[in-house]
Amino acid sequence: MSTLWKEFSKGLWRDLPPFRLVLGLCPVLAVTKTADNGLGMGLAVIFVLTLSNVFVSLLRNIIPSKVRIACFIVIAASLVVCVELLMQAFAYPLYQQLGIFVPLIVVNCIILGRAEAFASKNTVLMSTADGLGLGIGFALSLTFLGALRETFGYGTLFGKSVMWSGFEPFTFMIEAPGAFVCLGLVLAAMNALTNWQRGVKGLEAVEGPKHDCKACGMCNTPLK
Amino acid sequence: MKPIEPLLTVASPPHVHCGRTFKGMTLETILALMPAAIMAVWHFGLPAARVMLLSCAVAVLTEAVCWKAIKRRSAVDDGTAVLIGLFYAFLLPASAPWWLVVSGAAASIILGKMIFGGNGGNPLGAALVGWTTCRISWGTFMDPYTTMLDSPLRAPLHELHYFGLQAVSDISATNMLLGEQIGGLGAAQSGAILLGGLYLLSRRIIRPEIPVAFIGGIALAALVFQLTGDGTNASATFHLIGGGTLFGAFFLATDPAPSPVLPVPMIAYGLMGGILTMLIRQYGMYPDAVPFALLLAQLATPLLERIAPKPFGTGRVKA
Amino acid sequence: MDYFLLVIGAIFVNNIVLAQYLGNCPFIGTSKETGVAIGMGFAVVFVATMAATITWLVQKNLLAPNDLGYLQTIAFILVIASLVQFVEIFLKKMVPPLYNSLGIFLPLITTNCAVLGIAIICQREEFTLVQTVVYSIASGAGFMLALVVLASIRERLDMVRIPIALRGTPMALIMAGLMSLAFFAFKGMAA
Amino acid sequence: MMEMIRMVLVLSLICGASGFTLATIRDATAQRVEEQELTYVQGPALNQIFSDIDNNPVKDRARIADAQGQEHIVFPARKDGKLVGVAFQSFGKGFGGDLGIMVGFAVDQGGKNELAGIGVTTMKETPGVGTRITEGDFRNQFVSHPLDDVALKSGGGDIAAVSGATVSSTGAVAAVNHAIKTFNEIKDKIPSEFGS
Repeated sequence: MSTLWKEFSKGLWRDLPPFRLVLGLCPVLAVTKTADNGLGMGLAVIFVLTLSNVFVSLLRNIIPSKVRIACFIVIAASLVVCVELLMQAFAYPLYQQLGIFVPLIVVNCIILGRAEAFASKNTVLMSTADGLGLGIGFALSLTFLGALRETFGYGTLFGKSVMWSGFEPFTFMIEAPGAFVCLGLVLAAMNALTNWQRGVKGLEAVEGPKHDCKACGMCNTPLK
Repeated sequence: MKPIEPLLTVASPPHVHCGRTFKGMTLETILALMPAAIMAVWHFGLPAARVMLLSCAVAVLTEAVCWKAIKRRSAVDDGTAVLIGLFYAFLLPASAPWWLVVSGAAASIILGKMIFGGNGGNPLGAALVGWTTCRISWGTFMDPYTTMLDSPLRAPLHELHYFGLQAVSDISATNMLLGEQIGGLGAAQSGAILLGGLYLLSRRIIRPEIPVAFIGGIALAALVFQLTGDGTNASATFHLIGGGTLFGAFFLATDPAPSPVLPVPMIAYGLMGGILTMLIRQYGMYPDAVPFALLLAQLATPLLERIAPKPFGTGRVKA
Repeated sequence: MDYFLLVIGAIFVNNIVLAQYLGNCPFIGTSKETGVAIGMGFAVVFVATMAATITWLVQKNLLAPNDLGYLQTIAFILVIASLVQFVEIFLKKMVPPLYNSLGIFLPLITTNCAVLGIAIICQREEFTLVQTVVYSIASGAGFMLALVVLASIRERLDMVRIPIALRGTPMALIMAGLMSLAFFAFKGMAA
Repeated sequence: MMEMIRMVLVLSLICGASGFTLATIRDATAQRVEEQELTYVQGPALNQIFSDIDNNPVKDRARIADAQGQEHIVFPARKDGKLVGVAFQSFGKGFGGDLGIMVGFAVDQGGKNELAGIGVTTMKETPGVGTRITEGDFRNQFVSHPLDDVALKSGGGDIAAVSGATVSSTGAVAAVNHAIKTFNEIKDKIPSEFGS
């Protein structure tokens, strides 16, 4: 039970996907104009990530290692099409807002990265906990970033006005430059927090986690 | 490459050794801006002085706080914060509300300078970053033309952009040189800026390559547009003394950190800035395009600097 | 003239990374050195063009006539994945020099959302085949431009004493943001 | 060899399973997806045309074939249970591609029909120029307009084009005229489809 909890909870802080693992940046930047969109995208990723982990883990002993990446891609892509259809049927405005980034969930490093690095080596239960934890962490991060940008960029939060009446929206935040700068500053704040904690323990300050495409484990594995 | 940790150094570049200090150069640049500042107060009255003072004060304060935050020895006394504040104020309309001045000056210092660890490290002009940040956020407040409609003065570049050459044919060059035009409050004081620029050149604080190439780029592009166009394009002189063109050429473009240091790259950089300015004025949506064009040219600086002479007897320089 | 506007629009006005948020992982990941950036840029131009063209043919000849439009995502990603594989094997056998310079980047591209993104955009915008080819080359070139410029700036920033919390990825992201800010200069052009 | 067969087998099994699942989901959601699409893409345009109605036109829609046998999705508007108008989509050539216009017709008992208004559904016009056809100034010219002589002023009619967006305006007028032609072909079928 305790290991199960550990696998689940690591996604919530220690390996918080976009902020600590620095993976899957495109949706993080693109759909966080508002907190609503961030949450919607997060829920879609929870769905795909958890189920893809479950299926990969279920099939891990049947899938020959040579075609495993191809199999992972098929599984992830089918789940993404599922999400697309369900979103069109039950949340059409969200589907319009997220646009091209719904199909692009399939190339989000987190999905294939977890399939390769975790689900293909662990039991179904563990993989579920891992997918759910990382997915929830991802959704929370997106919602947080969306809330930050929406508050300053539109003066609203989840569509409700939160700023004073004479507030002139800081449009920079909802445009592309604001997305990059905000994410950069949030990452820097995470690093500063880590260094502060290390400082309390008497340790030296270090640089933050490096973003590396290879971290997702996909990039260097040929598709054979 | 590993970032160079301070082994012996005690300050970031630029380092100047000849009895002349970096602080002294900054102060002289501020001095060179004074004629334009005085002219701005002359034309726009106290609001202009208010914008400039507030901007400088906020810039200095923000920088002091930032040095505390990154736990380094403060270099706020080198005067660059005042200079950046003044640069930013020069680009604003005199009617700018206080919050616009405060947020833009703070953005200039934080996003333009301090996140790169202070002066010398910034790859883009600090005031330009602050100005563009505000320009895309609060376009209507930043635009001198829309905010100062009740002023009797004319806005040459804006009227050219929106109404064409006919509308501006009666604006005389003398008026524009005297700064009797709407634009950035200090940037539009073309004559006074020219004086300040020549002073900096004579004191050898700036090298002539960049301003000359920038002005050359503007003139060249204006000439090409005039020759190939259908007679609706303004002359090179008009583009040069209208709005903040000269301010860009002598002050914004020659910012030491983001501009190249070798002659040929300097010329390429100046030409690029000038030609881009004209392209944006012609096809884009910004009537006075100098800050945007300079940002783009500064992005290209590291690439332009690769045009370096080959040291004798060695292979190609690894930039 | 229309094609000229399409090209200017794809490279500058709606730059694939700086305005459309596509391909950010490799944009941040491979922009540490200019040489690497140039290699990656060429690889993206090459694969994106081939992928957009082939997926266009697949969509128009296979999916659309059979009313299988909803399978677009799955079909496109499989086409791209096998295309990358095929290109890798082909280059290794036939053009070894090209393989040596581009080969290491090819596996990075399967999960590059710029490639899939360009293919999907071409469908959503209802481009013709020629427009698709032009648009995908131009978008790839826009990606390459942004990548090379960011790499050259990051090489320079290596020599700067940036506050420690901002070093590395945060700095790269903020720099990308400032680039995107500068690219606002092109707003309103080619529209 | 065994390895090879296993690979192919597993891969095709997974593909088959996913294809089957997706086809099932697709069938199950198709109805809802179509309705959602109509509600969010065409609904806003319908609301612009018929402001004072008490039914849901998207829910009550029906397919009616015109003289050429082509089917149109027609949306009825009712007030107090009485049919007051119908609307359907029509296309014209815009500046940036096809221009989708929802054209509404007020149905009168005496047989005297007129336009109820128009609304834009899909377009790729230039922001700030062509997109101004969505604004009231342009759209309101069609409210209560008789069914004949719908033309721009430059073409001898009484519709003022949006300045600087002649192509978009022409496209919109063409779409309206096309819709009028269709309406005249199908108007006899309307009472039988929706009652009166």
